[in-house]
Amino acid sequence: MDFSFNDNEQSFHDELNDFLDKELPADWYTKPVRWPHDYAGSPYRDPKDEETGEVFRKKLADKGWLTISWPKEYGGRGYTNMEQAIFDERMSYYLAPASGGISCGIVGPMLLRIGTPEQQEHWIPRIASGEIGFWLGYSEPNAGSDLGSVSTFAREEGDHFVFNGQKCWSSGAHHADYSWMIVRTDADARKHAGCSLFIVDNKTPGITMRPVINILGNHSFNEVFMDDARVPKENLIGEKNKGFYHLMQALDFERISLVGIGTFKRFLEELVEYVKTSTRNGRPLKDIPSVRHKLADLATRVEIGYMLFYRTAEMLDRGQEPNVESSALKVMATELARDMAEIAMEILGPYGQLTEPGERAPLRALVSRGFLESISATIGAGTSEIQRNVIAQRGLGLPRV
Amino acid sequence: MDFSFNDNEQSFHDELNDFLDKELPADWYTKPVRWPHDYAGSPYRDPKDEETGEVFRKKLADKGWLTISWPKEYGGRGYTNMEQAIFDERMSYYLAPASGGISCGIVGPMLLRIGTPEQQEHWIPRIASGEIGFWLGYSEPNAGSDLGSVSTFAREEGDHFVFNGQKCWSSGAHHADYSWMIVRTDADARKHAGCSLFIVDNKTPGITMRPVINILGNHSFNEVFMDDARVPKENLIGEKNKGFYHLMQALDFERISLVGIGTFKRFLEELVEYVKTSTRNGRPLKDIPSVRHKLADLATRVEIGYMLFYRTAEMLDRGQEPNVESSALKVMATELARDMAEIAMEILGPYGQLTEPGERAPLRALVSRGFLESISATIGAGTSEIQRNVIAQRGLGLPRV
Amino acid sequence: MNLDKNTEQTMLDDAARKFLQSKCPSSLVRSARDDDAPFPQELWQGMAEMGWMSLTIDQAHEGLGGSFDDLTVLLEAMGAACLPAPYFNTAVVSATAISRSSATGLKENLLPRIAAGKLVSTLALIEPDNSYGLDNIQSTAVANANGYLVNGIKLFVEYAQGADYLLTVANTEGDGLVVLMIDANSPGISLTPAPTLDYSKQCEVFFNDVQVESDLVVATGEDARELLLYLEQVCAVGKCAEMVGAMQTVLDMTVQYAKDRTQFGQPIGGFQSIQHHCANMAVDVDSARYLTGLAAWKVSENLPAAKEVSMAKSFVSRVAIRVAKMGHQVHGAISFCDEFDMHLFLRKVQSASMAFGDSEFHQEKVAVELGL
Amino acid sequence: MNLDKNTEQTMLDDAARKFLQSKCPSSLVRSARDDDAPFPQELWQGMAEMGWMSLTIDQAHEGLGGSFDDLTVLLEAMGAACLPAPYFNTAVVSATAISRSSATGLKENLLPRIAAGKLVSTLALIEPDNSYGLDNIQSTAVANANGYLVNGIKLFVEYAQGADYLLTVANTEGDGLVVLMIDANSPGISLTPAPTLDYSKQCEVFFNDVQVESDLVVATGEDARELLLYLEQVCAVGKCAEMVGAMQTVLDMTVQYAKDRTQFGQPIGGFQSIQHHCANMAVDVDSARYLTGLAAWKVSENLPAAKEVSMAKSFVSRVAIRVAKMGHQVHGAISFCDEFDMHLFLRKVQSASMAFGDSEFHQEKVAVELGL
Repeated sequence: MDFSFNDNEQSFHDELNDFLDKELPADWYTKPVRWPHDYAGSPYRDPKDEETGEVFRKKLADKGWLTISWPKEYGGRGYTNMEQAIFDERMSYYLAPASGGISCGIVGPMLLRIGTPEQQEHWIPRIASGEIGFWLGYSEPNAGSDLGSVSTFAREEGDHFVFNGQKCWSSGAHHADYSWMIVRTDADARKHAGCSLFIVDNKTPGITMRPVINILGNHSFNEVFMDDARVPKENLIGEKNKGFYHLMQALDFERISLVGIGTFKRFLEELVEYVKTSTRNGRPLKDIPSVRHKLADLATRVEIGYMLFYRTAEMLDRGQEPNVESSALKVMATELARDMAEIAMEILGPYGQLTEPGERAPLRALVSRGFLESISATIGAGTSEIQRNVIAQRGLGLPRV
Repeated sequence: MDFSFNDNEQSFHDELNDFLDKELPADWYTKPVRWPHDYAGSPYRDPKDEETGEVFRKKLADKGWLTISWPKEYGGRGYTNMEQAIFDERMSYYLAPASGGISCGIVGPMLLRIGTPEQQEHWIPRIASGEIGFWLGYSEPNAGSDLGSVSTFAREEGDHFVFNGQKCWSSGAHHADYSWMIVRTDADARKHAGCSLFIVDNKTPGITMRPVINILGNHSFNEVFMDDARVPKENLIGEKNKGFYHLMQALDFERISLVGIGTFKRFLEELVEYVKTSTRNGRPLKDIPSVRHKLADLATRVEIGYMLFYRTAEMLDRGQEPNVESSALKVMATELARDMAEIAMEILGPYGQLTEPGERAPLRALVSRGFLESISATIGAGTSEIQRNVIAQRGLGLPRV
Repeated sequence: MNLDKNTEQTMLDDAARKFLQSKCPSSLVRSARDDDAPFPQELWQGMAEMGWMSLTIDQAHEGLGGSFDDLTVLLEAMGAACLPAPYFNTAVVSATAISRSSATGLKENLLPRIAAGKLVSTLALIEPDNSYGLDNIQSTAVANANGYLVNGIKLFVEYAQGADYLLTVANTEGDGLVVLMIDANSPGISLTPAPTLDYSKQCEVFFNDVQVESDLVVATGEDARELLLYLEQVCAVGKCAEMVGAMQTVLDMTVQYAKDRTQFGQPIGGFQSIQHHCANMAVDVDSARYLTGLAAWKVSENLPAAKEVSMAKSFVSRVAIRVAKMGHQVHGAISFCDEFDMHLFLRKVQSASMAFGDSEFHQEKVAVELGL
Repeated sequence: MNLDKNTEQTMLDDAARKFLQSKCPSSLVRSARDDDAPFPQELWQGMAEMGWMSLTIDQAHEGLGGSFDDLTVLLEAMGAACLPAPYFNTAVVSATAISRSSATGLKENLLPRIAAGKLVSTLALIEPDNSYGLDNIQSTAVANANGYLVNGIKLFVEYAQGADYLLTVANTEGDGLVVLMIDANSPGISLTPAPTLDYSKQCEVFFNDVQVESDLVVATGEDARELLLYLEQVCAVGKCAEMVGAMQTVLDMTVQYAKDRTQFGQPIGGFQSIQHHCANMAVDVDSARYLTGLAAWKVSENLPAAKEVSMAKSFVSRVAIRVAKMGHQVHGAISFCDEFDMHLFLRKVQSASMAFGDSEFHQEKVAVELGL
């Protein structure tokens, strides 16, 4: 094995560090209100930070870095997946407002794989520039882990599909412009065989949203209702009635692009620093053996996370599909996100319970947030149970029953 | 809740302590080579201890204590199940050679429930006196967790059943006199509906045994082959073709009577004593926080084990069937047996690896034995997975699928 | 031996569950959280009318004279309801402290008012650079002619803005700890809200030359230390009872959801992974209940209880969080919505697990009791 | 970055697996265990002929000059075979120690003999009242005209009865630790067998006024301490590699069994609990492999490796036992029979997990590396 970057990778890594050090204030990592492997986005406490973030994000788009692994003719830089991974790692380590997230991490790559040339021409530049944002229209009230049960139906009518049904747990739908949506297009086919993927404009008449407040008190989820919403046929992506199989690929991308591996390292470092410099009952926290051992364990698991993350990039660069490996990464990283919050809570004691930043609240009161937020990590984008099914069945060849 | 013994119970408890202190040498608990919740019986290193054990066991039988909860007319003492539990606890805490085990714990009580008066008259006194011993003829090569799949077949022929087939993992069959065996008696019935329970004499012509050496290097298991072995019809126990349902009851008894709850307490005390009096690298072991916390955790779980154990007795005394509760006890106690060995090994370090008693080997080298032996605890008499199925389906009412 | 509630406790439990289902639905928990008032007054008065405030107060002081064991029955029901009111602070901590005080006048003055639901009191114990235990109390109480002059900072004081009294622990010079009932309206007290996960409306409390009259002294010297050690036991077990109640509700909700929710053409409760999650939760709940019961029984019977109390608190604190998180996991995304109740229990058990010593703190105490 | 073996390593691995499958089946592991001979000579000679003894010895001393990274490939294959021979002791520990010694004569004398498979050496490190680390060495080496006079007791010395030399660490007065290759036939040495779980034929070794000539001194003073620190890293990672090999075999056996074994009318691998057990094992195996690879690469490249080595050893030591036990659990009763191979792996990983520092020992080292 060889764990070093090659020369290109190393110089890109250095370039990223220089860029980040120059373009973001040194204390930027203290600004976003987020926990590793969150699904709830990164709100800021100060609106000025929002603006700084927008400026930074524009610079990234200008450099073509939101889409570095896309071919150059599509606004990308033609970098390898390993370089993409290095980019993701550095950006997430700095907690930079870099996330092309769903648009650049899932929709774009999928369009490049299965979209028509016309679709690519239409959508890709707008995605690459950061101009438009997407939400994922997968879950429905009766289709959570069992995505093959989606019942939102799109019937063909002239040059449109007419959508009726409901999506739920639609994260960030209210901030986005379009949905990357799976719906049923053949009512008679067996469940996985009759679904198709679409791009759906939020502004389509007949689409309404109901905000759903999450346990952090934030509006991140939505229920989205479609009542005779007419979607042009050219928005069908990939083959009709093959949507479920396309979506399986998209899920692999999702598991990789959402992990934000660098945030784990950052919070570990912050936690270690806190422990180094704090006392409890007059005794340095770092002198408590269980605290030492818990941090050592977290650090080890962060290191594992890095390797499982880079493995997916290495496989993509070899032309392999890291579907099982992305499940392993997902289950490992999300459980680490949870345990990191739980351990931080144990170390901080009652101080970890505080929900508002302030003198008494270590780590900007993020631990209480992480404790709640990480609940969703092992559920969203495929529960840990589903990921383990994937590892067992697709990875180890155990029977599907 | 009330955790005190009533006056009868307390005086029986005191009586037992007096008896044990008088009839066994003070260091007796160091004699049997066993680990909590073992299935492999209690060999002794010194043959003289074997003799002491036999004498003691005879005294128990004479007092009627091997069968204290049986009705007096059947050689029992008519004590409550709670008193039976107190007896089991004290005997196992002293590691006394008290185990009526399979005979008195399973076969006897089952005969009292489902045997005919003639069968009770024939078998019960000999069981109560400790004269005869039984082994459990349940498992077969293709019927482990799935006991409904037994294929040993008993065809009716005149006043006999003729047995053909094979049993396996037959613990202690070579030391016992009879088998308590389930076989198929109706080839056409659906799997659980065509089985019956029998008492089968080891000396029946056509029965042969092959010893199987376990991972401790001991002969505890056997394979038992039946080749036209003729078993008299009066040895059919309970209703023909209802054997599987009878056996489900018997399994409840098995899970309770094999637990030997007192051994957990004894080994915990021994381990605590070792830690109190030992040093490692010149430092008292008891000053290591992780060692303290591990022992505290074990002690807490031993306490839980006691309560789950007494709960089953309380239910039996109320006329309730503790089937779910005995599964909870089994899964809890067997995992504790495993963790106790693993934690003892961690505390002892390389010294725990030693397999022969001696100056360097703490706790008479039992930890290395327990490390291996407890492997079988979570497997035998229904795996932990099966116990959890029982808790979920029978206890919580989740669907069987 | 009796591992169930006795007849009186079963009746108490039935009445409590019925009352709380009707008067303290989860909608009330949310509205209390969002309301500026420290806690719902109507609920409080209803609880007082049920006799709950006086459950363990002796009959001489207009109480019902119930045992601590009885009290845990109520606390379990309250944990199951995520009660948004300072019952624990007033009727468990403060009433117990006053009841065991040798200050006759204090008892006569305050206990009947607590019993009548007319007095709210909360505990001011934890300080900066301190999480659990009594070893590092920096607040000072200087004796003077009329009583004590108190200075210091107290953290994590629940429902402080609704309290009439603050049960406060401070250090004297020379005479060790002193326990005081401080009138919350005394000059020199100021509060800063410091909200926490569990919606218990916590504040930081600052004492700046606060004069406490002699008739509000609960205990001093060795009495104070003994009282506090007893209170620590009562509080730790009380929190266990709350957690047991919450855990049982989480288990019940989760099993019901697993039966009702269909995915892949069958109830999710038919999947073995879900079955095993639920089985593990059930064993955790039973284990937690019995350990708590054992500790409560020993405390009630005035038997030495240090080991059992710490076993219960260390174990229940650990598994309660495990059970609550597993409840979320089985429910999936729906449990991440504020409008679904599961997170209320997660918050409740998280807070209770840390209150009066977390799992590791009590593991260490168990080790001491083992002679280590 | 390359998370797989390189081409040479893949060839080495293939050759090793093939050789061991043929020459070291599990039946040999059992017969070696039951045999009075310390280890199977024929196997040893075969391994020497494969060039394995000299893999990391430099070419000047008739070795192949391979890297430590290459060596871990072999160790992984040996772990997968539960090799019953002192390869680790001789070709990893002793050869590395001698190779890094500045004693030219010692190298010229011993390395070619190791390379040829003609010299067996084992490590005598641990002492009574000591488990891991170098902080408490009580054995003494007193300098005299011809070298050192050694006294002491060493425990857990693997394959001592088959060894020509004992690589021994002792304390001098004033000059710290000294590392010696002690001729096992020296007067004053006696052995007592002390069998352990892993069948490695361990002995207690007693040194009673054993004279060690100067030309058998490996390192003294600061050199000795540096050498030992390096050896600790090599040995810890080497044991990780053995465990990774064993874990992978356990996983492979278990998955295959889950596919083949039918209960309740279907392969048990169709049950979700079994699937999830296997999935957890697979993630553990991958994680262990990468952590071990990272540490081995750092050691090979002479990069600072203390953190990565201890991360690997602490993590792999923990999960290897978990994986082996889960292998037993999925197999059920059959795995409790001596004639079934699973327990050989459990014994192997149990022993390796403790060798050269257990999980907690290395967790503490990771904490130090984190600056704690």
